[in-house]
Order: sequence, then C-alpha cells, then structure tokens
Amino acid sequence: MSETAENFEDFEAAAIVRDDEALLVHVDGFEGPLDLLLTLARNQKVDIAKISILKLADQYLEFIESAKKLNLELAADYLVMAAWLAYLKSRLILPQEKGPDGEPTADEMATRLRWRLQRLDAMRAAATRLMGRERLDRDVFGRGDPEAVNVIKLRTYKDTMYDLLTAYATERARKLGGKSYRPQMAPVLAIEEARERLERMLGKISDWSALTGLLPFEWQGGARRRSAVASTLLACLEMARDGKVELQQMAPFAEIFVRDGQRGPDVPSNIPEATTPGA
Amino acid sequence: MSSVAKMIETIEDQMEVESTEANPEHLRMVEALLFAASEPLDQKALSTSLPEGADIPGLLQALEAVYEKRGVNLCCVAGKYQFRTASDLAFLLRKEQPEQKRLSKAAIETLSIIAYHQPVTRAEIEDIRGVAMSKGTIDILMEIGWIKIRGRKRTPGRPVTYGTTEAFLIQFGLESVAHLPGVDELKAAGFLEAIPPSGFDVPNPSEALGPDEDPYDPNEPEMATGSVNLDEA
Amino acid sequence: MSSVAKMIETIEDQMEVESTEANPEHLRMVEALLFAASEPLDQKALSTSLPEGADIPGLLQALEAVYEKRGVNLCCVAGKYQFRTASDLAFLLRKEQPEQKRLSKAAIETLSIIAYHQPVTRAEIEDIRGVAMSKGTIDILMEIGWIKIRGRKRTPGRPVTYGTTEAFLIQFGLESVAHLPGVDELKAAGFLEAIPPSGFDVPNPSEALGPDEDPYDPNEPEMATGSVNLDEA
Repeated sequence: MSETAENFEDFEAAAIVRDDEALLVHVDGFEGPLDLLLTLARNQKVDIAKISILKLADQYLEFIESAKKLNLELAADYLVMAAWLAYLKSRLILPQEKGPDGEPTADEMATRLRWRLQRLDAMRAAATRLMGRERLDRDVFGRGDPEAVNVIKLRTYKDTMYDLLTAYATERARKLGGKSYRPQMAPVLAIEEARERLERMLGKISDWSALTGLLPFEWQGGARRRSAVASTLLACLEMARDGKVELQQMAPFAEIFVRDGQRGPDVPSNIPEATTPGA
Repeated sequence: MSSVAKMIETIEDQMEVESTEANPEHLRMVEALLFAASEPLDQKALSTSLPEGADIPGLLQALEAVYEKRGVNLCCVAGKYQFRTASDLAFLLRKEQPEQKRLSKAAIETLSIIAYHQPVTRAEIEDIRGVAMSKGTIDILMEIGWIKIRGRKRTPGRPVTYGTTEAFLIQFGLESVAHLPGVDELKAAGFLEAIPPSGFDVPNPSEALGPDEDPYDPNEPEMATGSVNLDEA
Repeated sequence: MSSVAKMIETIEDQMEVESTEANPEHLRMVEALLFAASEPLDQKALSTSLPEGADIPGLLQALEAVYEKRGVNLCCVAGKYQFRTASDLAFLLRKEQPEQKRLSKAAIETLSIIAYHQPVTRAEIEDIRGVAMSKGTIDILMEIGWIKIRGRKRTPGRPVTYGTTEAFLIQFGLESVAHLPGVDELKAAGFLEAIPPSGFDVPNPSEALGPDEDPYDPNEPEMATGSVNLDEA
C-alpha cells in the first residue's frame, strides 16, 4: 500500500491510465483503491452523486479479477476494498434489512462511499484550481529591484568638557617635560597615627588584648602589616612609658599583650598561660 | 504621444486638487514604501513610517483603485500589501524556473487538503485520499515552507495538526485561507466537514485554533499510545 | 475615502478611453517590465518584449508623465529606465540609528590645542604636541564639524590656521572660546598640578583674527613655497 502511495505520479501520468484499455496494465498508476473507484465512476459518465454503486462494485471486482488473471501483484488494500464491495453488493441485492446492532444499512453504506468519492473528486478539482493560480515569481512578480532601507548612523560624541580639559592639561604638561614630582609614598603607618589610634581605642580595650589584634583593618597584609606592627609597638612603648598602657610578653617573639594602664596596679595579671599563642 | 502625456498630466493635477481629503502626500508615501519593499508590508509597518493619524486602510483602498487596471497591481496577500505585476501580463514576464522538484500528485493533493481542511491530522488526510501517506510528502511540503505543524488535536494520542504558512499565501497570492478558490462551494457541499454528511458542525479552514485543537508545543513528548512517559515529565 | 477611490477610477477610465493612440496595453506592459526588472532597462531591451511596432520612446514619455508626481518616478539613467522612489520621499527609506562614540586620544588632544591656541597652524599643533599629526585627525574633527579653517598666517608659505566652530561650543557647553578655563581655573579644578611645569601658560583663545592672520579665502592658490604660480594667476 505504501508502495502505491510513494509512487509519485503527476496528473498527466494519471490521466493516461484513465483510458479504459490501460486500466488492466497500469494498476500501479492508481493512488489506492479509492482513486481507482473514482476513475471507474468517472467512466460511467454520470454525476458521481447519482452513480450506481452496484454497477461500480461490479466494475471494481471485474478489474480485480482480470488483474489476478494477469498475475499482477495487487496491494492488500485493493483486496480489502474488493471484499468490502462484494459484501456491500450482496447486501444491496438482498431486500433491505437492518444489519446487526448499529450497523448502517446497505443504502447508508453506499451513500457514504458515494460521498467519499465526491469529496475526493472535489478536493482534486480544488487542487487543480489552487495550482492554476498565478504564482509569485512564476506568473506575477514583485519589484525586481527593491530599494533597500538605508540605515543611517547618527553619530554623536560623548566627549565632554572634562575630557577636553583633561586632554589639554595632560598633553601640555607632558610636552613641557613637566611630569611634576610626586614622591612615592612608601606603605608606612606613621607612629603618630598608630598612637592616635591606640589612644582612641583605650577605653574599648577591656582586658589584655593581643597587639596584632589592634592593627587597623586596612593594614593587615604584607609589607603594610609589618609597618603597622612596628609602628603600633613603638606607639605602645611610648604610651607605656607615659603609664597609659601596660604591656606583657610571655617569651621572646611571642605575642605582645596590651591593656589599659589606668586600671590600677591592684588588678592582678590574669593572662592565662593557655591563651598564650605560640611564637 | 505628447498629447497623451499632457492628458495624463491633467488627470494627475485633477487628482491632486480633488483628493485633498485622501491626503495625496500620504498616498505618495504608501506608494513609495510599497514600491520599495521587497516583502509584503502590513498596515502596522506602514503606519510606523507614515505621519500619525494617516488613514492607512483608506489610503490602501485608494491605491488599490489607482492601480487596478495598470500593469502593476496592489495585492493583499496574507493580510499584507504588495505591488505585483498584473496577472494577465504573465506571458510577458513568465520565467521558466526549475520548479522545486515538480511536486508529485500526492504532494499537490496533500497540500490542497491541508489548505482547505486545516487544522487537519495525518489520519484525516489519509481518510480523504483513501491511501496511506508516505513520510516524504509532508517533508517536501514542510521543506518548501508551505505547511507547518500548528497544533495538536484533543483526541486520544493527541495527533499533530497541519496548516498552511504565510509563505503559502504569498506564493499563491491569497489574502487569507478564507480566500482559497472555491472554498465556499466546498463548504456548502459539506466536503470540508470532518465527518460524513450528518450536517452539523461545519469547520472553516481556519488559521485560528480549532475547538478541539491545542497549540503545538514542540517539547510535548510524542505519545503514540496513551501512556505517559515519566522520564520526560 | 471611497469617493476618492471612485474619482480615481473615473480618472483611470478616462485615461483608457482617451489614450487609445498611446496604446494603453503597451503602456501596461512597459510598466510591468520596468517594475519587475532587476536592473534598469534600455529601449532595446523593452522593444524585444513588446509587440512589434510599439512606440517605445512615446510610451516611456507617457509613463514618465504618469509617475511624475507620484511616490515613485520613472528615471532615466545612462539611457536606461527604472522606477525609483521620489527623491523627496527618500527619508521614508532611511532608518536612523543613533551611535555614540568617543574621540581618539590624538583627536581630543588636537581639538583641545586648537581650542586653546586658535588661530593655530598645523606646524604649531605639531610643535605643541611634539608629534607629527596624521592627516586623519584633522579630517575627523573637520567632518564632525568642530573645527574649521579660519584663515592664513602671514608667514612664508601662508599656512592655513584652524579654529573651533559654533558646533564645538554647543557640544562642550561654552558660550565662547574666551570662556575656556585659564591656568588658575585648571589648577583649581584639579586638571593641573598645584605647581605646573615651568613654561606652562594658557593662551587666551579668540575667535577674532589674529594680528598675523588673514581671513581664509578658499580661492587663494595653495603655495607651499613663496613662489607665485603664474599659470593659475
């Protein structure tokens, strides 16, 4: 069946086989049993709406018989249709009787077949009309040389007065050899700054606190840290001399602890050995 | 000949004077835009280029009338507007193009059935043609770009439904599928009904989703049977 | 609007009736051929498609007249004919796309020097910047419209002098070039070091002609040397 369907024939080729003589030879030229039935119906040369289904069934069965005699291989759906038509024919000949439950009467079945043939016929006519329409670029044409829409770039500049003056000042300064001297600032925390900071923090230092815990946040890494430790220590020593803080170190190179010197000598030292960090 | 030219000029002058309410300047603009475009333009596209408040439908109507009997006509295809050479001059311009692999009879019939019956499933196409459809037929039509998968039928198995594309309408010079040749007669005869002549429920070939059709979701798992594929859910 | 359409139809009918000697069918053919052609057509190309004896020059003349005041005109370029959008409607086919840019470093530096030192010659700009200037830099600034040639220096070779334009003032929000900030203002605003390099001075730019500057005469012959070109005098 699918072989038949895949057999792409165009209208011209199909028209050739509609010749009675050719019917027997060209069974493959039909697009299935419905197509064959429609061709046979057309040969009756009456309105398909009024076609005699009995006569049509006879013609179809006759066709199948001759094909069998010629040993033509028939697709299964042709044989299914033949069996169905033989059944329909027998029921049409017999006096009208209701079939088994819900089965349509023979007349109803004939009407349905007639309608399907009409519909296929109508759709084919519609296809012919559709394909006969004037087609774009074959029969009718659009503008052969359409004019493209030009995209114009509206260029605006973002440069501002600031850019202009920066450019001028740097350019002029550069040309006049005038890289003005700006000393490179070494990453050093001034002792004054460290001391000021410590003095501000004194009230907030509750008990012995590790010196390294008192470094400014932004001075905690690398060379900056070393400078901050040194300056803070020097600031602490200065302040210890003035009696403002007390310092304690458990071992050489061990962590140095600081506390508020105003707490008075009566407060015992309570640095637990355990909290002493390793060197 | 120059007398003709003068006569034409007079006509043009006349047109300019009398059609002030049609805004001849707007008419020129629509004309220029449609002439220049390589693709059909819709009313929205035109309105973005025209001054605000321009009566686009009126202008198009006027332009259509102006060009009605000319060598070039204004056509409405797929709801858009395009100038095309007059169809009776096809003989002058016809180009023998190597038509895309001349369509087979099966493909032509299938295309027509899809056009007139859309939304339509493969099973319905097969019912009308009385023959099983080969995979290639749908593929060819999809490849040309004339048909597309447009939804799914709300029936067991949720089969996909096919319909025609805008390219189809443009190619065949159709304003919409409601303008297919002979569609009214086919409808009146009941041939566009899905079910034999019981009489009710006459479906129009319609680009709108059918009452028992869901929009197509390419991610929806294919279900030949009713079973749910839990892996993909 | 439909009244307009009717009026137009009447015109069309009129045209058809009266122009029998112009052969309206031939007119339609030429119209369609020119519309569908992918390139301009000459009379010879048209005559091969038209029936024998068609009056091609007359038809073209008539068609030109028909389209004279329309949104599309029939144009003749190098003896070939084509439809083109009416030139006054070219704006319809233009889409403007804003694009923001920045000047190159060299260009903004040059611009700033021209602004401060105007009237200034190319050699002077190069002297201030200490680098030779590429031709492109001046061209870009001229193209944007921020600088102009304003005169010539009364020195050997009479080099042209550059200055800024009104567009420049608008772009940078200046009332006049005299309002460009001086050294102190540049310092205060942090553009310059507190102690500028020795020899840093900012001239007082002026739009008035300099003491050794002549107004620019575009017809003055270019003289790289001081010799007079007798041939052109």
